[in-house]
Amino acid sequence: MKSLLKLTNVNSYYGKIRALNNLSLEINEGEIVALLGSNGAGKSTTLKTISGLIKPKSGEIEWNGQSLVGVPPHKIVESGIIHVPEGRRIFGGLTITENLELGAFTFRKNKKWVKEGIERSFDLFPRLKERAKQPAGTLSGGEQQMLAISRGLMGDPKLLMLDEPSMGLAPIIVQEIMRIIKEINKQGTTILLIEQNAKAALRLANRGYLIEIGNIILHDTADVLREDDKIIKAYLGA
Amino acid sequence: SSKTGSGDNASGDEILVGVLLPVTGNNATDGKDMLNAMKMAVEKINSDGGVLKKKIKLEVADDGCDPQMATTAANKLVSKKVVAIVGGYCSGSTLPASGVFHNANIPMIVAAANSSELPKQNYDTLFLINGLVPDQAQSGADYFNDKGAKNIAIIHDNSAYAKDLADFAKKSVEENGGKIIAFEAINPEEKDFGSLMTKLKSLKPDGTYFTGYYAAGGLMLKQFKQKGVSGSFMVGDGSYSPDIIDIAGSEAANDLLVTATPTANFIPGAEEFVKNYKSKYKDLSPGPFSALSYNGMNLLVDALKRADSTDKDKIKKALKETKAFEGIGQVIEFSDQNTLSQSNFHVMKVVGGEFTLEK
Amino acid sequence: MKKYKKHSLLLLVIVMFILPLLLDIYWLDVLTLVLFYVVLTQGLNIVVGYTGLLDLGYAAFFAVGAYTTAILMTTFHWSFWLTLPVAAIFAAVAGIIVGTPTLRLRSDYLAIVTLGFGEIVRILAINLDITGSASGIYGIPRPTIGSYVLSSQQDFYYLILIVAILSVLVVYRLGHSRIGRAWVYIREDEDAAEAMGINRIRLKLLSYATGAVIGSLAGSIFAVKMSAIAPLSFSFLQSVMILLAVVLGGLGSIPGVVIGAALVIVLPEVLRGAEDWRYLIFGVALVIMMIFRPQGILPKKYETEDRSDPEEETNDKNHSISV
Amino acid sequence: MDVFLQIFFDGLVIGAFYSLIALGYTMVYGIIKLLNFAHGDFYMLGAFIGYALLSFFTGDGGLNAGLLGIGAVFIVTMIIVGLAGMGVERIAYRPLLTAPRLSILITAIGVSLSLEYASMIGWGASYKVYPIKLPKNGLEIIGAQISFAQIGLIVLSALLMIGLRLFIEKTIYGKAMRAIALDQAACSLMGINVYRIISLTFFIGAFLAAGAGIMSGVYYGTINFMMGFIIGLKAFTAAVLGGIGNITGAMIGGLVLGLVESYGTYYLGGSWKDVLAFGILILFLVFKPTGILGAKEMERM
Amino acid sequence: MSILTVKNLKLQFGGLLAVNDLSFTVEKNTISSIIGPNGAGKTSVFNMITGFYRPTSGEIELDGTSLINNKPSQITKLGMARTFQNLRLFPNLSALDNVKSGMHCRTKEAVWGALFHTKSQKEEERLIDEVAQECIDFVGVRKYMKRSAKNLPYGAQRYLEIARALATKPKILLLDEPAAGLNFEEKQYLIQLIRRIRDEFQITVLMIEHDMGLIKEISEHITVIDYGCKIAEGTPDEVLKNEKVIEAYLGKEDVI
Ligand SMILES: Nc1ncnc2c1ncn2[C@@H]1O[C@H](COP(=O)(O)OP(=O)(O)OP(=O)(O)O)[C@@H](O)[C@H]1O
Ligand SMILES: Nc1ncnc2c1ncn2[C@@H]1O[C@H](COP(=O)(O)OP(=O)(O)OP(=O)(O)O)[C@@H](O)[C@H]1O
Ligand SMILES: CC(C)C[C@H](N)C(=O)O
Ligand SMILES: [Mg+2]
Ligand SMILES: [Mg+2]
Repeated sequence: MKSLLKLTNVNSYYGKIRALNNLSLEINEGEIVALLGSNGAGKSTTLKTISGLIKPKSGEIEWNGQSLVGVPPHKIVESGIIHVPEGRRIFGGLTITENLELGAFTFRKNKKWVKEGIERSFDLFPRLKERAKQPAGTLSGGEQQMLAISRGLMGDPKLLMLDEPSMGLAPIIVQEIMRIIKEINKQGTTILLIEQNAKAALRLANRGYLIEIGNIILHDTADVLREDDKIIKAYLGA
Repeated sequence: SSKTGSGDNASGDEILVGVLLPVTGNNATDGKDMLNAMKMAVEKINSDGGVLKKKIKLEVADDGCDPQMATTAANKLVSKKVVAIVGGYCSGSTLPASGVFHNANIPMIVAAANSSELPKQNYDTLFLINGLVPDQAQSGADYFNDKGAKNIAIIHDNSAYAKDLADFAKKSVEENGGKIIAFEAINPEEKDFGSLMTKLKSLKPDGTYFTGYYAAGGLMLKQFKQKGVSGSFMVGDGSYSPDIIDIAGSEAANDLLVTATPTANFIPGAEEFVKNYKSKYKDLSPGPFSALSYNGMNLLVDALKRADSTDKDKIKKALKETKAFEGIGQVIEFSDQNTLSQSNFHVMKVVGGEFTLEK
Repeated sequence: MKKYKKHSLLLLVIVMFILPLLLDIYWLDVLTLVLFYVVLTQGLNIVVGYTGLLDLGYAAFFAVGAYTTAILMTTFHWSFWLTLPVAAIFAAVAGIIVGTPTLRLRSDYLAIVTLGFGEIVRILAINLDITGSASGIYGIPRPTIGSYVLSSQQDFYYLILIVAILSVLVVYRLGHSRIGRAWVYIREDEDAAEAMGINRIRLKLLSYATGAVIGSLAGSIFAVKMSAIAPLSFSFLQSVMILLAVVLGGLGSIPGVVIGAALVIVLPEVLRGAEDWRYLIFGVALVIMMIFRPQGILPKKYETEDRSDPEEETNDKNHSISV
Repeated sequence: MDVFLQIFFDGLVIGAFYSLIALGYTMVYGIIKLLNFAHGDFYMLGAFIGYALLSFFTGDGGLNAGLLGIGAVFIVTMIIVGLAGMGVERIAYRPLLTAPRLSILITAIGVSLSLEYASMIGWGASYKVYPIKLPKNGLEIIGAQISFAQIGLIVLSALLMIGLRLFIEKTIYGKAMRAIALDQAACSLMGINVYRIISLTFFIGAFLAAGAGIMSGVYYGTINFMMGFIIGLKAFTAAVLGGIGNITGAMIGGLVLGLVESYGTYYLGGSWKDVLAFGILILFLVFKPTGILGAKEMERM
Repeated sequence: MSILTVKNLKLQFGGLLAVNDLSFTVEKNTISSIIGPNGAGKTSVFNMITGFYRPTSGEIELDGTSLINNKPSQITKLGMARTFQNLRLFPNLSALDNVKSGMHCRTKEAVWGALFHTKSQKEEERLIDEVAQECIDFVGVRKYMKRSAKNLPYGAQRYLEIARALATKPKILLLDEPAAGLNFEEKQYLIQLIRRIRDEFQITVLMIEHDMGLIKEISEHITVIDYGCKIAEGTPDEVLKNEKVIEAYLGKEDVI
């Protein structure tokens, strides 16, 4: 297995608040990796650091053998890392279609790609098609999450980082989304997944990391983690 | 009133005289012309040995034609303990400033500002050496009357001076049996008077009198001609500046009428002044209020000599008692209200891009 | 700590009372103007700083106070002191008139509506006879206390100083009350405030009215201090300068806003010597100050506790895109 | 009737100027929610740089620049001022993009003062007379006159409005601009170089304002360093009246404001026209709080 | 006895019928929930009940009083409090100040009292502080009391929003997806908290949730809506077995 992304001793701050504390992790090509941890542990910060929204104070981030430290976010997107952020962050005042088009901003010259991408999104989430011309801000929470994921896919990710994609979704949609994540992965996209729904996440993932106060305190294959006492107590329930 | 700042700055070998003028802002051109003339006067006085065995020194404060700025500037002059003030261009800022000087009992010779509101304050410290607005309005109205122009439009710019002049002009025109067919105001910061000119045009005036300052006056004149409004265009002394011809273009400015006290160029016996001024200031002609400013400074020195002291009350008294002071183009004596007992307004006309004396 | 703060405040007040004895009349005048701005900025601080309503026409309330006092004293020969409550009532009404149509508006629409009101008030002053039209009102009598006539620079300095102290006190007390908190809730999130049972309409109007009353007070004193007032003093630029002082000092922060007032007045005076360069330097200084202190010079702190870890402190400046 | 129509034309001309400036105003507002108080000063800067270039080419006042030369001066000036706009954004606004919105309003005031007084130092405080003048010929329509210059002005601002609108609505850059207005961080996660797009916005805004500035110099004949102030304020009003952030709205707002002022001058007199204009604005906003074309914001709880 | 009655409620956005002829009641002192697919109109129902949206038609009664045409602030004063699906705290204010906002509608001191620090004003301020602290203690975020809301961990922000709602002393509390983003352990805590709110304060709780584990555990009554219409209601056992509900909402797999 080829290592795709590697974080070594990364430290990130919000102003003076330290959010990542010598964090190291590694993602191999073709994997689904789950990132677990309680609120405020630093999961989202990890993703923000990878996608360049936050510049780490120290440490190394390697992507395909190249350093990502100090590279601006739009360049990181171009290199194939796509981050679907927590809280959806869709563009409320723009229509669904426009949101999708912007997802393919790096492919803006390739009209065909954009068009096909939009069609694929509508196949994936027919509900979006019904509302294609509606301002995205009027979508329900779940609909917005669907839009956020498909917008991320528009950028043709090699690594797709999903921050709590099932948050606020109806059970049937969660199943759907988990299925789609699996599907996306099968088609060759590596996935880094943050999930509070640990049961579902570990069912999906090959490996998992447990993060606490900005630091990895446990990592192993999903099967092993599912049996871990600590994980059971805090994340799975007896 | 209290006498703060009563100790004056006449100790040492200098007498400090305050100058209050707009040296920045829209009216800076005229303000600087006035300052130049005052500096010239002071230079001459000092080279002739000064006054009371001391040299005159000017302390300049900028009022920017803004009332609030003027009060601060006035207070600054008071704090410098000047013995007297020469200056005052815009009536709007001279009004509050004169109050500050009155409180400090500092005499002020106003060289240009001439709104009728100024003497109405009844300050014993305030002396006006420009002709007053009512006289100016009268000369404008009379001119129109003489030329048979009965239907008159009046436009002002909502400044203290322009509104005053407009009001008096209205009165004078009506007294002369004329008719005011429009009485309008503009915002001097704006440039487009298209619809106002359309309105004038539809009223077919015999004469239009704009009482504001030259920047707006020039633009208005240009648009007046462009729209082809009937009758002649007249402006007050706030627009008496070569700039108005520049702005309007000499073609549009042809036949422009101005009510004003004549500049040095037209005054017999002022050739010397014009020559000196030009040689001192790189060929720049004296501005419309240069001569008055020159006179104001000399009048003050004359009063200082007569008072033989820098005591404010004595200067006031000496000023009040001025008898037939001979300035360039005017003889100064004060009425009960400390205004000129005789004013000197004329109508000028632009011919071939130059101001000429019309009446 | 708190005691120390109280003492230094007291000291400041004493210094302010002694200062006139040490300053020449020019600097005294500048300082007087600073105090006028302190009052004005406190008033605007309620509206913009606490309630978060962007007001670009605040000078209108200053004008309402000034003209009310001027007219009542010159035309109707009222005593100065009696004009104050009348001016305050007029201003409060004006505040409510401005406030009512703007309640539903978002902040930038609000800005233009207040700007419009400010201009309308100024244009009315220019055009109406009762306000002396363009040349304004002059010859406003001096106020008297018993037989003493307030007329010197010092007299007005002390008068405005007392009003400034009072206005700081008023804003402080309101700010630390249920009302002041409600204003801040509205600023932070109008809908959430409404959900908490806060009647935003009533509180916004109260905010406007309170701000207006404070502004009018400054105006009334301005009228007697200047003894002449003209429409030009109540222009849009005046409103902008007051707002400038509030933001520069730190929105919602009482001491910050006082510093802002001082800077906005004193800086241009200090720069007088730079002549033509004066406003260029002032403009550049504004930009630089904002870049280095985007929250204002002395911003309001809403977190009161000293954190155990001195390293821990939010500082948003380090990352340029908010994430 | 001819007077009524004439006033209409007069109003359209003022309105066209308001519109041109309001376009840039609204665009910058639309993307970073900045009330760019310095925007009117780019108009002033355009007028002055155009003045400097024209004076240089025409040797102080001649009429021998030729149409091509004048066209070149226009373009060059607009580009210079556009770049200046970008520079101002880079220096004075970018460090404050995440600061409270009012802070950046204050920098805008600072920038405005700086531009005005730097121009004053550079070119002097007094009025400058523009070195070229417009031909006066035109058309007469039912007794009302309109010059070709005026027609050109109105047509040009309409064209610019349409072009700008197509740009914002249809191109991916335009969409990126609107997206930046909503969420900058999310934009950079789409691979958008946020700063570059903001820069572009400032360029376009200043570019348009500069064009309006030269046109005003040529049309009215004089310029001075404060000329951007009032018109900036009016353009702001126009932009809000039209629905701030909305391109077509800015255009319509400008024209409506121009017409209101023009008819106001005629029927009520110059002193009251601004009262009328602001009065209508306020009344309008009371009944339609988002301006003529501003979309009702559909905020979800 | 029912505390909240919703009758024939309808809400239209342009062409979109978000809520369609919906009726349900909430019994006093129960913990009830509304579930349904995303976009079914659940939040919209909350928004209508609390006065943020004006229903196209229909009737809403709280304890026999009609709420139609009341402003949100009036409704809160009548005894209804809510939290928001996307947190709506006052971000720059301390946690304590956030919670104090809830007491606004239960106090009355005005300008006069503030200016002169009257005795009753001081007394009231003390009360506000006391109640706010109680609420903060109750949800267990005391350690963040003086920190800005925006800097709190997400979970703490959720609890803080509940504390703020409690400070309005409601008869009924509406929670919009309170468990979203919480992990298993935190959810257990939330369950306790909701129970205590009902048991200790006798506050009726109506919530929207997608977490079936939580619903099963504490909800006594469920209303299911889809496309704005009620498709089922009853106890969790009844509802979660309903075919229609499984098809529209739950799906076949177990993802909890
Ligand atoms: N914008 C911010 N400013 C300051 N501190 C922040 C900011 N965002 C996060 N933090 C802090 O950084 C730490 C890590 O936060 P992060 O969002 O990465 O947690 P998380 O594991 O994603 O939690 P959650 O499950 O709540 O999403 C927390 O202590 C949080 O309070
Ligand atoms: N302000 C609005 N304007 C237009 N449409 C709206 C508005 N608010 C909600 N809607 C629409 O109404 C429908 C119901 O939305 P609502 O938020 O009530 O759903 P929900 O049941 O709460 O969904 P979720 O579980 O995803 O939060 C959605 O299709 C949404 O697009
Ligand atoms: C031009 C001037 C003589 C000044 C003008 N008369 C005024 O009083 O404002
Ligand atoms: Mg997170
Ligand atoms: Mg919802």
